[in-house]
Amino acid sequence: MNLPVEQKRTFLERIYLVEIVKGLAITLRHALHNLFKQDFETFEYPDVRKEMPERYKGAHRLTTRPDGRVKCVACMCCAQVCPAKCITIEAGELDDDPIEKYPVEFQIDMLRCIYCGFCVEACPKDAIRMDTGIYEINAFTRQDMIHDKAYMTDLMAGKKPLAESFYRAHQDAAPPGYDLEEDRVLPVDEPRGL
Amino acid sequence: MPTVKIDGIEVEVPAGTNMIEAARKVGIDIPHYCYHPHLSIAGNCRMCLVDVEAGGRGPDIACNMMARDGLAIRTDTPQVATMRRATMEFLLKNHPLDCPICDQSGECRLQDYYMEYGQYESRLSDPKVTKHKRVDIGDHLVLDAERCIACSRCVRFGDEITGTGELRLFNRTDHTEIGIFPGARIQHDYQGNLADICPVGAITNKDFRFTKRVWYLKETDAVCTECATGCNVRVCHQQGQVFRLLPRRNDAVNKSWMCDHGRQAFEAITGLDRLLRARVQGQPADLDDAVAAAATLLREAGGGVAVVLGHSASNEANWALLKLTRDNLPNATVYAVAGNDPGAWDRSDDFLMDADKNANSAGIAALMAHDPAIRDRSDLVQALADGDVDVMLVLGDDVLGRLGADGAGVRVIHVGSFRCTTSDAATVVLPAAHPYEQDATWTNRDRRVQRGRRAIHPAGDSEPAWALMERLGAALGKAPGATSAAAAFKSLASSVESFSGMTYQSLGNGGAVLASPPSPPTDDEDALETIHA
Amino acid sequence: MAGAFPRPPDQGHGPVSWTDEEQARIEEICARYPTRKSATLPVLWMAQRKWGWLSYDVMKLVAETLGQPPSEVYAVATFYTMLKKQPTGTYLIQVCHTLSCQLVGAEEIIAHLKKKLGIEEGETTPDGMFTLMRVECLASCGSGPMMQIDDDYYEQLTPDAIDAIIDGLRSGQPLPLPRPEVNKWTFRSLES
Amino acid sequence: MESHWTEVIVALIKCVFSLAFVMQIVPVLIWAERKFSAYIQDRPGPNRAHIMGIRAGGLVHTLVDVVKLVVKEDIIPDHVEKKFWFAAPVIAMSCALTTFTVVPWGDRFVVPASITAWWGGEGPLTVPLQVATINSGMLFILAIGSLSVYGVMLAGWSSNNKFSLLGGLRASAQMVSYELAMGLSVATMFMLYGTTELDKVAAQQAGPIWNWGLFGVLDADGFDPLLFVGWIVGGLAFIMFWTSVFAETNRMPFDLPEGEAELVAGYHVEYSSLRFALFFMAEYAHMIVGSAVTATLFFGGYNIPFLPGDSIRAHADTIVTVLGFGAVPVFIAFAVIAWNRRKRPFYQALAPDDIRHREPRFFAAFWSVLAIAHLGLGVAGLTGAVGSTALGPELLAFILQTSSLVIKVLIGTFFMIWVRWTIPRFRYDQLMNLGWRAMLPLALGNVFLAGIWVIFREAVQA
Repeated sequence: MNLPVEQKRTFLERIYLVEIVKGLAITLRHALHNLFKQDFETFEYPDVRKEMPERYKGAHRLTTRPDGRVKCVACMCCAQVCPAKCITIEAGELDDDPIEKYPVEFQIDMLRCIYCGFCVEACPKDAIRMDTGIYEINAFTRQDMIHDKAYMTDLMAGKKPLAESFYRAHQDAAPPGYDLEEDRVLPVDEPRGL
Repeated sequence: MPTVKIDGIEVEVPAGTNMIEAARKVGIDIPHYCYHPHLSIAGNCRMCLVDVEAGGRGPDIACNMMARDGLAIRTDTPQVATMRRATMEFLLKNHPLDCPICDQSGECRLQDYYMEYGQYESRLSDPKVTKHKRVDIGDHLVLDAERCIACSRCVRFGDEITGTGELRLFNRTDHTEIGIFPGARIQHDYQGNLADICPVGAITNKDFRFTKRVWYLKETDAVCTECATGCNVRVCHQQGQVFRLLPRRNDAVNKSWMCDHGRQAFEAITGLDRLLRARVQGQPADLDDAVAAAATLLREAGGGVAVVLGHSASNEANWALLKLTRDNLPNATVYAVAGNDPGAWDRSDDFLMDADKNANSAGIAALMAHDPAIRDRSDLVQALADGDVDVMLVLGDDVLGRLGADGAGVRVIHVGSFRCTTSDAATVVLPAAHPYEQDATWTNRDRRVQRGRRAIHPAGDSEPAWALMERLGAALGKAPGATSAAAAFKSLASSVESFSGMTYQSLGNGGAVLASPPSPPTDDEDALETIHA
Repeated sequence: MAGAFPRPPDQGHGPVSWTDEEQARIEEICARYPTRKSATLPVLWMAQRKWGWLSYDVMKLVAETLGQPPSEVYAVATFYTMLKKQPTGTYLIQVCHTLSCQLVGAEEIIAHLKKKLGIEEGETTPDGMFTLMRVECLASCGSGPMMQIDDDYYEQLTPDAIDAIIDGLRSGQPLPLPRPEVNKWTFRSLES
Repeated sequence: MESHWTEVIVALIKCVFSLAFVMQIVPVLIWAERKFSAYIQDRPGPNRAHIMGIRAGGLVHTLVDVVKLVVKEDIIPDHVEKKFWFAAPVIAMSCALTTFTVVPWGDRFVVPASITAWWGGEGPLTVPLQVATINSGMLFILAIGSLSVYGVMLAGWSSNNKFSLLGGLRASAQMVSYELAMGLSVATMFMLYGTTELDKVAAQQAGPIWNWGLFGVLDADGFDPLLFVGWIVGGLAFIMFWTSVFAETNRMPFDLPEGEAELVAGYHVEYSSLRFALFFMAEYAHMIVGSAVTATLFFGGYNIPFLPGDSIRAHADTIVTVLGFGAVPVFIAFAVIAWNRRKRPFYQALAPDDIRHREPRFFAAFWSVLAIAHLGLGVAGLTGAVGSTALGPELLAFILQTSSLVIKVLIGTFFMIWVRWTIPRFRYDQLMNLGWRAMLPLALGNVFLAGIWVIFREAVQA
């Protein structure tokens, strides 16, 4: 067992006074510098806001297809992987779409969310993202802290889907049948016999 | 019996056993799609290719390789792994990446084997072939032809089990797709099985579609009580809510199948007709108060007391009721009223759907053999007509409905799970648990005593019927004295000769046939272990 | 929920039935096989000869005749490309474009046919005479480029030969078949 | 005629003044503490609250805090010992304020006969600028200062909470320990001054700076016959006293009674709202009074070095002229700085219609007005408008001497704040070691040394 070793101190150190003055000098230097220079690293939020880095995990949003419907197909991968179990999805069925499953309701309890981003990682459809850069996630009631499908769809609705920007930059990488405008792979006309 | 060698392990199997079943016996799983133990062998998926060491030639499919002496196969060679990977790649070539919306994911053989043997790097450069998606092919089924791997299990089910043959593989080569004749629909009563046997998500069950991801579900072994067949089922539930029923393999009862009616029976658990609260004089009451009221009724009955056993209630409940009556109500007469409840499901056939919709008719018959004093339906009709009955204690069945009686002048105590004519006319109603909410046994039409396990907690104030009998007995003076379903069954087995020697342990998952038959016993040697196909 | 199994556009034939003669012929065919199911193909050929193509009504009739589920007949019909599930022109022209024919000019033949008939592949001429299709190998690799009109092979084609054949068919005076010994092995022989 | 009513009224006025004196400095201190600590820690500090766009460098926050503390719910826990629990903050606050009654903030204020005539007074009325002129002044301070431990102790005990109780225990032990060193260093100063009356103590330090108690109360010529022994005695007494003041006020590095890390908030953990505010203000009041007493004992009290009260009165006009004209360029510089602040990135980032854009203009105007006012003051001094009246010199002396004390107090409290954000908290055993094993012997030795010095000084003077 290592016992703490009593530090050897000189007499000047032992009467504290000199050391105290040294410390006071340091703090005063900082104070005076800041008093005259006023060059703090602190942002004067909310008047001056920090531009969040691109990969900052902010509030969740649901991405949409060009027709405005959410990309989410209610596969529950995010709900499954979520360590805080804060995602609730109710699945529903669409009659008029080859992608027939969609979330009737998609809720994230932001009070439980730990912003790990696993849901984004798990999503096979790129339907949920945390790229909004929104860090002010607050409300006056617990109910309001539950973000629902409508809220998360409207959030940053104008942002371009990642796939589109990526494939615009790398035309060759797009899978066969990928339609830039639709941002998904379209079914190819099936060749059939008579 | 021939002896075969699988991965160096020798095993003796009956002639005619294929290598998949033989391997299963020694704990080796040979992946397969098209093979199903209760369907003919097609051998078209090629997933079960194994190396033949001796007694054969080259790689061969295990499903169609019958046991013969000197046969030795290996499933662990690199070649087998290569074959499996190649087969998977071939099967997945046109398979859509639908897993996020596919209800099969989580119990999909494609997913499972892909994770084990898959070619993870796609070599596909051409667009996939598109086929019909989301086709309504029956009242309970949805077809997604793109997901089909053409194993033809469903085709064989239609040909061999139901004999209706609606499903076929149309077109050819990579345009092959499963389908039914345009404009037709599948209409038989065993549609759910098609969704079950489909190893991928091509055929899914409309009723279960999108309600829950399967990996959230817990499974409990139970017995269907919708008719006298007593199909073995698995109750899939989460957090006290049942989401679907699946058949459980029992070769002596239902093989791997069950009917669509039984499959939907769990909906009644939360249905509007469910009795959740005790009632006295039509008013909701505390369970203890209702039991006390029932006891008072029985004790102070002016005329005769008629106790009616329940054909749909469990063995334990019926025995508890009989014991309770004999112990506390010496003047009561015990009746058993056969027949179906009015309004009961009326379909039947010679396969699984029995015309007798009571789950425990054979159990009642056994009790009647044990206690000759139990009177039958006509005696009760007579007693009612004579006005000899003042108080009637009814377990489970809608006795008034069965007799077409209005119950005037009779004060009825009804112990049941569902609202019916009897419960409407009853002075006291005690809510009983649904079969899936309790541990209990039922005796099916083949006199097989089968055990169901509790999947979820009893809803509302309801309790298992045997427990209600305990309460009632305690209120009357002498309780039957069982503290658990197992104890109730033990009491039954020790008293009734045909049940003798049975315990919950010995029943296992396959059940056991009653001894001392009025009718010849069926072959119970193959009360099989319940490995799902 | 989507509708029933999708049905391609099909006017159908309405109620159809066999004549007694044909019925007898079918029984005769069935007698050749151990099961009636085996007669599916010959009976389908008969039906195609009689009604020109196989509508759902016809396939149902075949299924009834043979005591099979209609899906079985449909499965067989969809398996064979020779069995027509859609109405075509009077003459169905199928041009092989597989390797051997391709190397000796199948594409030129197809282009010429399109120009000659004024239609694209898969289309029928407005007068309902010809339907043009591109198909895979028809097993006449030694004598390409070739095409099949209905059941008959026309081989070693040139644009001039095509003009002659088409004009001949149009005028109602078909040219004699170039190789009768090949063309006789068709399902016509089954019926006669 | 001098009536008793006059004395009562004058005493009341003095009471109110002394109360206001302390209470006005408290919010400034709170602001200074926040802003200074922020600057020490490289952050801007409070800067959000504003009144009509004027944030005054965060001063408004203090006002907002007062409002907040007043309107917040006053939570009275069920488990507290109600009587003592209610009394504790009152005791703490009143002890802190009472101490100030014996501190003089000026030599005297002569109300001219022309004014006393208003209520029928005869001749000029000389008012000592001290609430209570008691001959045991310094002992009074020690007595009341000792009483203040009751506030903390009662709060800690009556809260019926382990944290509070531990805090209260620590506080009482700590205060008792440092009371000794404090008392001994005060005793040293008694010996040097030869009196316990603080007004006389302050008067003794008038004139040159070496008359300050810090230098050991030299003889009239400022001569130290024992070669700096007086400095040693005075300096040691000052360090002892000042350290004890830290401990008595429970400030860093002696704030063990509050020790957030282990005691949450110590003795006042159960208090909220205005009751908490009382404790909070009591701490600052303690700081102010501690600094004022230190200033009076060691730094000449209200005296301006080299400028005794009588000199002020004699040269009133000159002083006004110099101060008035001297302040003008300073205020103009302030105005320019304030005006230039509108170019800061913060104001650039604000929305154009933001109300806070008026801030630089407001302060530029404010300093300009002050500059003009002082220009007027200088002109008044030039024309001799101050010295020619009877009240003018008296007022000037009063203002300057009080300001002198205020500045000394502010320097003291500022130093306390500065220390708080520099030095970490002592461990409890270190605290006790320092009190009993270092300071107590040192203080005793200092008393001995002072005795020698006083005898020697008297011998020399005799």
